Amino acid sequence: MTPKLTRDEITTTVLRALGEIAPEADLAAIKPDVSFRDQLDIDSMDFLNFVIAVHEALHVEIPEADYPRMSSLNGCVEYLSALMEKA
Amino acid sequence: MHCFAEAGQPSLDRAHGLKLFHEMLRIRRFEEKTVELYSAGKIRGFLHLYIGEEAVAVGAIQALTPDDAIVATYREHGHSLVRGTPAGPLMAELYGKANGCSRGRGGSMHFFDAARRFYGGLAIVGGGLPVAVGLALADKLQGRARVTACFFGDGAVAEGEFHESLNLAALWKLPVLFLCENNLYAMGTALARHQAQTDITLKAKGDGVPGEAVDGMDVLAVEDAARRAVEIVRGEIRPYLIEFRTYRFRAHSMYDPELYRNKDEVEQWKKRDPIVTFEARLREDGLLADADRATIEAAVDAEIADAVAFAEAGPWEPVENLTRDVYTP
Amino acid sequence: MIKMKYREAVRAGLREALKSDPRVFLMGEDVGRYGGTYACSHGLLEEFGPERVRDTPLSESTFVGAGIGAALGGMRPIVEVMTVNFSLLALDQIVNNAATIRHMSGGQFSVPLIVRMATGAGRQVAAQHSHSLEGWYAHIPGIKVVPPATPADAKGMLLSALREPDPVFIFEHAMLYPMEGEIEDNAGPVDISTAAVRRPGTDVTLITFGGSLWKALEAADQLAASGIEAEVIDLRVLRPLDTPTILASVGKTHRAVVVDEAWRTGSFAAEISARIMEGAFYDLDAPVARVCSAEVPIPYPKHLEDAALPQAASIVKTVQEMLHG
Amino acid sequence: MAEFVMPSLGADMEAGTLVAWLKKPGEAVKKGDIIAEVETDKGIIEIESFMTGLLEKTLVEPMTKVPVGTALAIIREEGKPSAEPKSALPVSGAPPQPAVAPVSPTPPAPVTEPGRLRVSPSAKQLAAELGVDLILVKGTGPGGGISRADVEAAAAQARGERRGARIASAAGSAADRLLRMRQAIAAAMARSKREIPHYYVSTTIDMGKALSWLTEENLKRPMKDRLLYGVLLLKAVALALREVPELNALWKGNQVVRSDAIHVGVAISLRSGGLVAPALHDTDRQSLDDLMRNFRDLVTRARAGGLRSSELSDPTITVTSLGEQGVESVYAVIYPPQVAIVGFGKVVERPWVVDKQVVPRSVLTATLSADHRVSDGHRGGLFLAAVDRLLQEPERL
Repeated sequence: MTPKLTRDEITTTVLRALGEIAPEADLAAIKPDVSFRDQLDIDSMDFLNFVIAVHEALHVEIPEADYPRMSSLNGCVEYLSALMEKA
Repeated sequence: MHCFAEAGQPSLDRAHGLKLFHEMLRIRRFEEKTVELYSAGKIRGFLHLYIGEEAVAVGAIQALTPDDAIVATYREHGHSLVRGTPAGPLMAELYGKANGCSRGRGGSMHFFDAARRFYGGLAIVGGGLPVAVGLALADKLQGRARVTACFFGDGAVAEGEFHESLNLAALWKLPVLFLCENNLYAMGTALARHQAQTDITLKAKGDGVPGEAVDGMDVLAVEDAARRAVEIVRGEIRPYLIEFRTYRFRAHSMYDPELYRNKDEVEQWKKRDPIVTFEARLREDGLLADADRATIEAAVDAEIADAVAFAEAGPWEPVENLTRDVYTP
Repeated sequence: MIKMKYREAVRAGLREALKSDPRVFLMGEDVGRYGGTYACSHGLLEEFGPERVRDTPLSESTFVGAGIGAALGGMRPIVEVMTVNFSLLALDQIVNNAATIRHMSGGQFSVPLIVRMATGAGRQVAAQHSHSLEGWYAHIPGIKVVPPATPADAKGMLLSALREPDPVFIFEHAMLYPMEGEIEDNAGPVDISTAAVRRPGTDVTLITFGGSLWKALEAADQLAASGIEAEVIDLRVLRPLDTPTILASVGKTHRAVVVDEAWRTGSFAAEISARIMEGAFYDLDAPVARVCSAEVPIPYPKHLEDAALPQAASIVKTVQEMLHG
Repeated sequence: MAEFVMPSLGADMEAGTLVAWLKKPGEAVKKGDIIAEVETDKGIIEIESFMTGLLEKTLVEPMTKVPVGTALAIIREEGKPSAEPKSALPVSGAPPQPAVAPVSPTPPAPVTEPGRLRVSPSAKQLAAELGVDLILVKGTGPGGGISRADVEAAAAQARGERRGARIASAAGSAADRLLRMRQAIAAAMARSKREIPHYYVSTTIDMGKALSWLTEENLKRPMKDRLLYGVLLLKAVALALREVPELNALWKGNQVVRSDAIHVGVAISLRSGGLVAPALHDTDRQSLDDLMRNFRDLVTRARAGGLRSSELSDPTITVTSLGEQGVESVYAVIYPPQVAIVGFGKVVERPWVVDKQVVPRSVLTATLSADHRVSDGHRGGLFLAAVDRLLQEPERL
């Protein structure tokens, strides 16, 4: 059973993972509903590393098919909190 | 010039006599002033004084022409003065000033004067003899009737270079005048304690160089011997040696406690001070009166005072010139 | 520990040597009646007599050669050549006999000879009396070359040399004789094969020997004030050279400055620099620097002599240029 | 009136011990008289007066050691009033303090071969250990040389740590580094355009089979081992080069030098701007999983500034994929001394005729730029056809 995380905790985890692949990014200024690719200069390799970082931090399996649902901050939080509910 | 009344006892021309006296006194006062300046720390390093041996340089150098050459040792203040290098550049050299006779680079042991063919203060014992042989060789090869006078101490006869140089000069018949200033001590070792054969003229004979021993405390005897020797060397183009038996009244250099000799030996020799004995001789012959003595003394004092002033005023060589005069720094 | 002047330490060594072994005798210019130019044999003539404390004529080649002969003949001579400047006249005996006889004779003969000489400049005695040539001697296979920088080494190295089968050349820097230092009450022989780290450090290694050690230590103190920790190595022995100690230090600090009072070109400092390049190339963070004498006959005036010789200030300047570019 | 001072009695004398006075205050003194005895390291020495006059008073007791120059007594010179005691001799100007003459002449400024890095052996060693790319390091050592401190600073900065090295000055700012890289790229591109006669060929490749095979494969793998399609492209290019080896070569000393090994360089854009193209060694022999792991490692380290310079130096061909940025086709410039470069565009949905039916298919455009001195369009075309064919059987890559 994965301990329930509040939405804020999920958000910080996601931002920290984002910071690892885009060290120069100003995480505070991330617009929650705009896709990461449009705000930050990240490519498919960066996105893969980002998803893996989230997976390691939250111990959740994210199928490749669900990647599109992780393309923005709000998307991530919605998807992950739902995912963790189920787990 | 003075003429000979009969063999051996030259009657003395007044002017020449006063000149010899004046030259010896110049050296004596110059050296005395250097002692004072050394004690005051203005002159540093080593300082080897000529006090007591003045008659040798003064007498011998009279026999040389300006065209002849001199090679001397680290005890060469007197020789430089008599040869004609002004006292100012000599004193400045002792200070290490740039207006010294060697630009201040050499100090007491390394006076040089190209214009007067004075090839230095060479300070390694015996180091000057081979150089003198070479100068004479050059003269012979270029057909110049010149003499090279080489001054050295009794210590040098212990060096291989003494025998090697005399032999080569004799073998190749070179115009070298070897002048040994035997002051009985090689620094702290008496002649008899470092030479089995103490008669230096006999050593020279063994190497094929004729010679004679002369009382180095009698300036006239020195001059007479030197003139005869120069006749042989220049006339017959072959080497000759004179052993001047003389004595230094002060330590080998500044200073040593002189443990190697006793006081009364020094006192005995001081009784034969070349300046004191020659002054008495001049007065006996009516050639020197108190007035002359006073004028000479005043002239010497002035010369020495000017020399000190010249040295004091001299500039130090700028550090940027450190590697000047070095062919391949 | 007691305080003792360098020259007194040499005299203590000479006395102990003469007392400990009847085969030992001292020979050299003015070592007897005069008590030694630098007063190192003061009083020894009175104590041991003219047979064993022998004044020699100024015949360097011959009395060094005679020292070699006496050593071959079963004695243990200590020959004092007044200064390295006069030893040039004896170089033939040293290079062609002292250093060579064991090898040339197929190992039949050994030459247990000690030769001591003063070296170095700094007393305004001008070019012919101010040479630093210990590096020449360290070039010669067959002899040991030791420049003691402290009173303890000055005495100890002399005693250790007595037990060596072949010639040992001891170079005593003329400026060190009046220097006072600490020494054990009855200090005995010391090692004469390895270097010593006189001051540990991490940022640069100062490698030196003999008289220059004290300038290097002074420089190290000045550098410490500006946050640079210099390690100071006293080589103690030029031949054989303790290369491992040098390489270990350079491996740690990655920078080396060699201080040697000889002239730069062909100096012993050049040899040390070559060995560092050969043995610690990949540890080097900057070219090895050398602080040596300006290539000029040592001038008489103090300000020129000081400018010509290595000084603490020029060592500090060299290190700062090395670190800050 | 004059001071009688402790005289300097020898080259190495700094002080002396007054042993005894041989004249008492009030006694007359003549120039040259011995008035005292002093002990030095060499023994007892008699000291003379250089003045004639009256010994007024002594200032130092026997058996006291004083430095040279210390006043020992006052002598009133004959005929001179007892004025202020002055040193008997005029004082000449002190010699100039020697400016610290540069004892060791600085070595002549070394002429470094253009493009060759001036870096100390120890710094090169450290860079290898810390994985710092020397091209990105600004040298602060003498003559711009790179020192250990510069490497440490670069490594620290890459890790985002702000560890001020005690001695090292901070490495140049990021802007400097970017500028230097821009200059390096500019020089290479200009030379390429100047020297290499490029020709270009391109083709559109059906990616359908490859992408669906990839989805299947990724389901079987844990998250961090999932493959990106770029890896399939790299392997296809590598294998195709076995069929058209002249594209896998270098142009040196105006002749082509074939390379047995196939090291495909991958163009990676850096976060701060700029580009590097590190090599994947022996690309053709690596499994897809190896390729993915190495490719990921390369990208991560390149973006952390931690590439080993050896990885940069020996790609035999380069692949650039700007598909990420939504570009359909790429006409790239060859990296000298390589002789070819392959560009892959974005994967797009296009109407595609299969068995005379028009169906939607995922396709991308592959472009080859090649050096006409080494190969010609015909060979270039064969290469692209091979890549296309290989991508149709992804399971054999």
